[in-house]
Amino acid sequence: MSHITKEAHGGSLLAQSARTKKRNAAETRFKAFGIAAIAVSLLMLFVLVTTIIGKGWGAYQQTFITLQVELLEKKLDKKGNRNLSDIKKVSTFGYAPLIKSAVTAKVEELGVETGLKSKQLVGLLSKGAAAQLRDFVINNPDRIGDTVEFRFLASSRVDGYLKGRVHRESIDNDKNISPAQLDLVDALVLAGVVEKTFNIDFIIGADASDQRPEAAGMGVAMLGSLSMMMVVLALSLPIGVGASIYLEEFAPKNWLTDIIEVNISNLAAVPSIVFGILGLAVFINYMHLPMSAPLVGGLVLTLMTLPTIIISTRAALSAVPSSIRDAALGIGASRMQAVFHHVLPLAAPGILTGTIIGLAQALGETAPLLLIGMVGFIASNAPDTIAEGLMSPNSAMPAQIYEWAKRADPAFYERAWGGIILLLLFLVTMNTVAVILRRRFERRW
Amino acid sequence: ASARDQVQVAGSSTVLPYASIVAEAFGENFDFPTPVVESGGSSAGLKRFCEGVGENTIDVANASRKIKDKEIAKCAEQGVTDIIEVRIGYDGIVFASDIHGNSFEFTPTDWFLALSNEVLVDGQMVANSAKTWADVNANFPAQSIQAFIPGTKHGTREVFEDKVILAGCEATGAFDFLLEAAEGDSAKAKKKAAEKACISLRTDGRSVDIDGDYTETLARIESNQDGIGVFGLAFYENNTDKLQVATMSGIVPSTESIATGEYPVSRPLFFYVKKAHIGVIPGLKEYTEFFVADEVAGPDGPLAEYGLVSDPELEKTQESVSEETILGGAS
Amino acid sequence: MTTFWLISCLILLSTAGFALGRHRALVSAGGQVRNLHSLPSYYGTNVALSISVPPLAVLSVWLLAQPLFIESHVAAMIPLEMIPENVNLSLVMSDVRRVSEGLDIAIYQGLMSAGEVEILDSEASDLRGRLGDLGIALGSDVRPEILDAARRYRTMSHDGRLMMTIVVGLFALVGFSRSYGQTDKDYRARNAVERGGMALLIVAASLAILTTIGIVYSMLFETINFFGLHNWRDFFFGTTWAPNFRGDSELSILPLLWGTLYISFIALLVAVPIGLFAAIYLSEYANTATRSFAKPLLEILAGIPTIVYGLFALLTIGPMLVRVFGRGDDGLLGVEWMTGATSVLTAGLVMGIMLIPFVSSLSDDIINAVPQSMRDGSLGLGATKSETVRQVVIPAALPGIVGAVLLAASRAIGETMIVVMGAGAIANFSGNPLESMTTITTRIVSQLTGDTDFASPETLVAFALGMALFVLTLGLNILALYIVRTYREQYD
Amino acid sequence: MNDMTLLERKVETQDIKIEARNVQVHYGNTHAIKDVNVKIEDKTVTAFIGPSGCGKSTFLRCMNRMNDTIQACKVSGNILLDGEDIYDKRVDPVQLRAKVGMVFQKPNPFPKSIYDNVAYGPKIHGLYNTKSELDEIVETALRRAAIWDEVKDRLNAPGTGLSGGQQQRLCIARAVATAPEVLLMDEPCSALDPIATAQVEELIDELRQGFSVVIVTHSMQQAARVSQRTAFFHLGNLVEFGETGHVFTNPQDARTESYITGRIG
Amino acid sequence: MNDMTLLERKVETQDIKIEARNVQVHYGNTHAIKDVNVKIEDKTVTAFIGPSGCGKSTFLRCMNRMNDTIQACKVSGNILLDGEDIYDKRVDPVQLRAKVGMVFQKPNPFPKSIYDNVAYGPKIHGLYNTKSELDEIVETALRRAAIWDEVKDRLNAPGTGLSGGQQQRLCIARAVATAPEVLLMDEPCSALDPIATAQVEELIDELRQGFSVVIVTHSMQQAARVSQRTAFFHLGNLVEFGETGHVFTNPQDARTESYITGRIG
Ligand SMILES: Nc1ncnc2c1ncn2[C@@H]1O[C@H](COP(=O)(O)OP(=O)(O)OP(=O)(O)O)[C@@H](O)[C@H]1O
Ligand SMILES: Nc1ncnc2c1ncn2[C@@H]1O[C@H](COP(=O)(O)OP(=O)(O)OP(=O)(O)O)[C@@H](O)[C@H]1O
Ligand SMILES: [Mg+2]
Ligand SMILES: [Mg+2]
Repeated sequence: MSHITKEAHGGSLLAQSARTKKRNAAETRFKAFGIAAIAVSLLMLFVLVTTIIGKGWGAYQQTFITLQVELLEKKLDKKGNRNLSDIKKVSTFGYAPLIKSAVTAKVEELGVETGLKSKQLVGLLSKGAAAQLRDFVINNPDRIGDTVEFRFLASSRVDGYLKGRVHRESIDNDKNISPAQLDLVDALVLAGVVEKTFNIDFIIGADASDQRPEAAGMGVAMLGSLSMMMVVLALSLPIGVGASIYLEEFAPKNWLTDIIEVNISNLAAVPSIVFGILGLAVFINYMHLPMSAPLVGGLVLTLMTLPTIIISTRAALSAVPSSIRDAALGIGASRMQAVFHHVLPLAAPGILTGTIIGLAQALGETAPLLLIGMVGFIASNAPDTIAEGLMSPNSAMPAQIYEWAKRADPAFYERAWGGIILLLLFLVTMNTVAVILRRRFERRW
Repeated sequence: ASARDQVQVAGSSTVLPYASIVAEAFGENFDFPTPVVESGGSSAGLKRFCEGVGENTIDVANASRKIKDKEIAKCAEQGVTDIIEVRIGYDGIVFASDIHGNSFEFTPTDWFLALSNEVLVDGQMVANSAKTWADVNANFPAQSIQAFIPGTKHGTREVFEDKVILAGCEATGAFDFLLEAAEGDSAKAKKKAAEKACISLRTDGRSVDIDGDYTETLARIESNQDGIGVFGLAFYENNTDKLQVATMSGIVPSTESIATGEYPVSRPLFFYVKKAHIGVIPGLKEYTEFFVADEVAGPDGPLAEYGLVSDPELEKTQESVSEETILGGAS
Repeated sequence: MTTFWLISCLILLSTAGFALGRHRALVSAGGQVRNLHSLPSYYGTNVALSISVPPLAVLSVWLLAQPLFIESHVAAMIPLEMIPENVNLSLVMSDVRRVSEGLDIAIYQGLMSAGEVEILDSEASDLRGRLGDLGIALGSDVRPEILDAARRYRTMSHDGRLMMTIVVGLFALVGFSRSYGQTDKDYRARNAVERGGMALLIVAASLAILTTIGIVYSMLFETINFFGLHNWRDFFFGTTWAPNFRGDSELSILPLLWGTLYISFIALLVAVPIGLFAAIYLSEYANTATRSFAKPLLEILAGIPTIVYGLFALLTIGPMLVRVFGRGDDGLLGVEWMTGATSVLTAGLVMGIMLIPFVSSLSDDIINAVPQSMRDGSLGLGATKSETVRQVVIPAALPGIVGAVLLAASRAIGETMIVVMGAGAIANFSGNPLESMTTITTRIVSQLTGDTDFASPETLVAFALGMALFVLTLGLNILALYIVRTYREQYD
Repeated sequence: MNDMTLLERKVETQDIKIEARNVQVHYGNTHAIKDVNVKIEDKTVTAFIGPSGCGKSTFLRCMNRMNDTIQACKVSGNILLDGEDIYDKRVDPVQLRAKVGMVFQKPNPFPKSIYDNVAYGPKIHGLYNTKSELDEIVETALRRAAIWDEVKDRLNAPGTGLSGGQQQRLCIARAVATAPEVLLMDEPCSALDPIATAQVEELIDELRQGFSVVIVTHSMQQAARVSQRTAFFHLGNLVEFGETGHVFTNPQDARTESYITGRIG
Repeated sequence: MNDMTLLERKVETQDIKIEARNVQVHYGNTHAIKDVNVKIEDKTVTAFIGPSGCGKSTFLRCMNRMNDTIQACKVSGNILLDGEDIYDKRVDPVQLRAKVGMVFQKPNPFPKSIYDNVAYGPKIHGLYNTKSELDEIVETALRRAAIWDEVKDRLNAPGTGLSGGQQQRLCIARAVATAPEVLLMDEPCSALDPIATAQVEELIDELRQGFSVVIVTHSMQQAARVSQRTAFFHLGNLVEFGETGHVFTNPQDARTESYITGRIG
């Protein structure tokens, strides 16, 4: 190597040669790019998360009004025989007068001066108050005639006023609330009748109609999402990993496996709504599975998640050096054993990453749910059993958020963001398990 | 397979809020489970409605427009023949802008001149060059034109085109001019061509189609103070703190002015019931009747309170519901 | 016996079968595992599988077939005139099912005895009310014919279930005796079990094909309908996308396709470099602590609902871009290139952020899996870390990285909410990234969820778009496979 | 090296354990093994020698079908183990490899603990009944591979954290622990010091009592020391095959001679 | 082996190239190198010998800071290259490694073509101006590593598809092509046949004219043949270090003696 002389790398170690300087500059740049990439991503995450928390925090507090309601027998049980079916005949509309008088009584009792009509007084309460009363009466018919203390939800405007969302300046045209009502609210707050507390119902409750944003909760939809995620996890992980193992480790390289391979990567590019079309056509119309059921949602999302898991699992499997397989085969392990004992554990981080990303996508997806009837107003009760959770109509967290975000009352907007916080918490919980598992499997060789 | 026991509703997202209010009250007052009301648009709802008769199909389709004859035919093809049509009321469509901005008093002509692709100038159709509202109407402030109108998927778009743009087109005389110039074999074809030319809107970004919902339109106006958007009356009434409404031909939109027909831009809302499911799906009949009951859909009911323009002919609807009158006459 | 119990029994039996098979194998080998062909657990598994798999298959077929059989039988009982005109028989049958279920529950709760049910008179006993109290809501009063049918339905299902239990039990028994009989030290149990496992793997892999068939099945007919109503030339070669309620719309895929490619391209332009650099930094430079918190954090980006990204595009990024590229003299650049907040760039940027973890996390795993000896080899020659990464590690990890990028690209093509809010809804043929455009997927969603007539081309076009996109991406994937193949051949 | 000892050593083999007939191996276009016929006897140590790249490893891998895993590799001809064609469709390569164990040229321990590395074979072949039996198997194997003392305190440390020579011995221990009938060893002592080499050679000699061993080596001395038969490969051809003593002292082929005499040290 | 030749060989080195002072290396709890002091002279071949696992590779990797990549590995003490501490904060390990090249114990070709494997070093160090110059560098390096004839027709084939010994020589060629001042070779001939070994030894001798070479070997003969200085490691200690002739003929330490005399063949 006559032409290559010592000078090629000559000089002191402490002094960097010009070329080294240049290369180190490139190195620094490269590293800086990496840091910048992470910083940008984390910054975006930070901005998004702070926005979400800032906008959604309000949903976790709710305003309540405590009132004493006299359960008038002549209104609720005209015949006085406590016959349940007769009591049931009184609809929520029939309970409105009781509430009206309870509010009026309260205002009088406190001695607050207000020129409000009783209809406007009732406007401070949620429209769900009557239903709450009726429920109580039907469950406790013997209390008819008593005066019972109730904690009613305040209407969304009152709630918004206490949370600073509704201002006096901005309600000029608002027919749902008036300055006089706000004055009354101020007085009631002073009297301790109106108070803002932590809102557990938002986390465990069911959806409410457009007129009652204050009553809407995420709980049932959360169970719907949970059921779907269980289906997705139970199906897509084994199927996805199984398919990947077959394709990567066993499949003969022929046209058939080529077709499967192309198919899978193609399925990844299929818009999610198409999976909804598929779900409607195949699972509901053809297989007669129930509509709006998390089971069907889970199946559709499974199909949607599979390509993600398969692609990442295959990448992870093919990254395992073949010397590991050779070592196992060389001492008489079968290929199946080599894969399951040695290759799969080494590929586990990649598989888990695919699962994390696939499930994140499935958890946040609404479009396919639209077509199988899981988006809309599905205010069912929390299911009692797992089977019911899978089969009876339910919504899902993203669908609920999507619905709320569309609704007219701004109070729903706050709830939509509050729901997003819950969704992210759900996601983080789900991911934590996978992330911990992944860290245990990570190693370099 | 165990049997379905709740009413299953799907369709228009404009009707959804009303349907959900009814469903909620229905669930509270009856022993039947709360009906499931899905959104997804009138088209998807009716399509699923027409998928066939049976438990795995929906019972009720909400629609923000009348069912089309073609759709009825398609339904019949798949065995869905006896359909009960229920008109629940009217949806008012309003124009609103940022509350802190300028206020407007529109006429259809203004909108046509602002958004149409071509306008009539000196007996010639020329490309629309209006940049500010002042260019359209000297009474308006020189606020840059930025309209957020419903995308072509929305039923509202059709109403907007028919009752505003087309009306404006006719008022400016552009329609007659286009009719003259139109090619076509029949008068009908000519009219169609002229209408089409009238309603073709400019694509230079002054008019923005909104495919999402009113919340998106609102968000756009919040991020662009010049914007003027198209909203449903109910939505506007819930957001009066952010929006100011414009008058149309001098009329302020409200449930009253729409009910009397003074305010021109509105449309009826419907739902359709499969008669075959009545008596089989528990609660279907009750739900239908409850929906149009006075205490629900009447002028003092919760629906009107929320923003539905109550149907003056509600009584007739109630009658046809209780008698299960099907579309196309014979019961 | 309910299905649940039957399955539980099968599981119990298989567990016992496992133990028995294992034991027998060991005995046949004289207690010495080494004399066996396979490990004892394989013998056990073989027996357990033979006990459980065929009966489970029979069970599921039976469960599907029995209702069909019974229904057709019971349906024959219902007089034709009972079925109102145009009412589907299946609706009547669901009523029958509901009543029968109610009777079952009534008997189960002890409200009626089985004998009472047999003599029940529908008119006299207010069955609707009584069942209603049990939580079985009926649409109308129970007619005698329906009650008869329901009774019949009930007894038949009970008999059916009994028979099913017997048959399933028989299968389990046969499976057991066969596999147990086979169990011997020379029996190749591992091969048998692995064949079974392999069959499962193949089934898993072929699910992809089934899904594709399902997609084609669910979209093909409507697509054909669409082409019956709309000129295919306009669809494929037209230049305008302008759906219209009045019909007579121009529905061309080209501007949508252009928007799809353009927006996806910009999204990838953001996601791939950022994701890749993030992955490289995490796997090559960052210490374990940084890595173990940064990576999961980045993954949250993939889980934020797209509606948030949409609003982010609309309210933050869009106005920001307008401040830079729009507003004429008020803007930062003093140019008037952008009118509204919606543009290809807005959507692309935001979508890119969402896609970062797709690239970063997967690539990080793959890069991390490159053997350390490769890095050592390069570092030992005096390469810097970045040179090592660029020239040795990345090429070695390339197949996996390509997979990650393809996944991100796929996601970009399928995204709706961000495009709707960030890029607008107007189909536009333009090279300017500051203009609004729209994508195929968003049009599919919006035409499908709109208010147009469902039998009109304006709605059906959604299916045609879906099919076209499907075929298109299929073509692209075949191309990608081909390229990867030829490229790979140079190395292995 | 004393040539005398070689000649004197008695070759006591009888049965043919493995017979290769007209074996050809191609890697894509490379013709790596050209028409090789060879008979490996039972209870014998056979050495494969030859210049680097001549096809020793390739041929070795044919004998337990490890080449199946290399896509580009095509094998033709027959290889019989105890008279049965191992490339027959009915042959289960897994069973074959359990009988014909292998130590690879590049040490490839599993990324698991040292203990698990060795215990893996016995586990999948069911070679033990109790945990203590397994412990014993592991210990014996590690002892035989002359690495026990170095690792006995760190059996739970990962096998990949060992030095090169330790890894090599670990792989030998792993192969020995499965008790194969034939053991194929591809340069098992390349990273070992003389003492460890001697111990491994002792092991090989010990194994020969019951089994056949095929060893690839670059050290002529080692071949001469441990093997009874020697095969000399050159450019894919089997040039010479015979009793070790004869091959070394009296090579028939000029290429063999020049290779052997070209030896150093 | 003739001991005379060893004694006769003149050691013509003068400068100290590398000096290690009190070097200690820990892998977690394992104390792999214990207080080693050693001076590597310029234009000299130094051989490291010692039983497997005694720390030869570890110490070798310290000399160009390759241990930096092993998380668990902690180095203390000083190593001076031309009088400068290579563990100094200001030292750029990249520049260091360009000066102090390394051939690893396990051949680790890049999954690139053979040509690219060798051209990699010259490329990153910018050792050529034209493509033909690069071709020449590659060819020379491959020739010097005695592998040119075997690969000249398949320069574009992947380096990972070579036989074990070929890979090893490829790695030597790769290291030589970057023209380091010091070349650390960890058992560079372990997978080579005697002829190839001789060629590599020739190369080492040639390199010595300009540079220092440190070679780890298990073959006492090889150490004696190529080195001027020999260091004997045992259980992490540097037991003996001196002129090769002296170490082999007149070891000071009992352990050295027993290791050397325990040698075989
Ligand atoms: N990465 C590691 N982690 C933990 N211990 C290690 C690691 N690498 C080496 N060791 C231990 O350090 C000691 C010295 O190892 P080293 O590789 O230096 O030995 P060596 O002299 O090169 O042996 P050989 O001749 O077998 O290659 C050994 O006991 C080894 O087990
Ligand atoms: N995977 C492969 N792909 C292509 N060619 C290969 C492959 N493996 C080996 N070869 C080639 O086949 C020939 C024989 O290789 P083999 O590994 O059998 O040699 P060897 O005798 O073991 O040499 P060494 O002593 O160097 O290990 C060589 O020319 C080699 O380059
Ligand atoms: Mg070899
Ligand atoms: Mg070493």
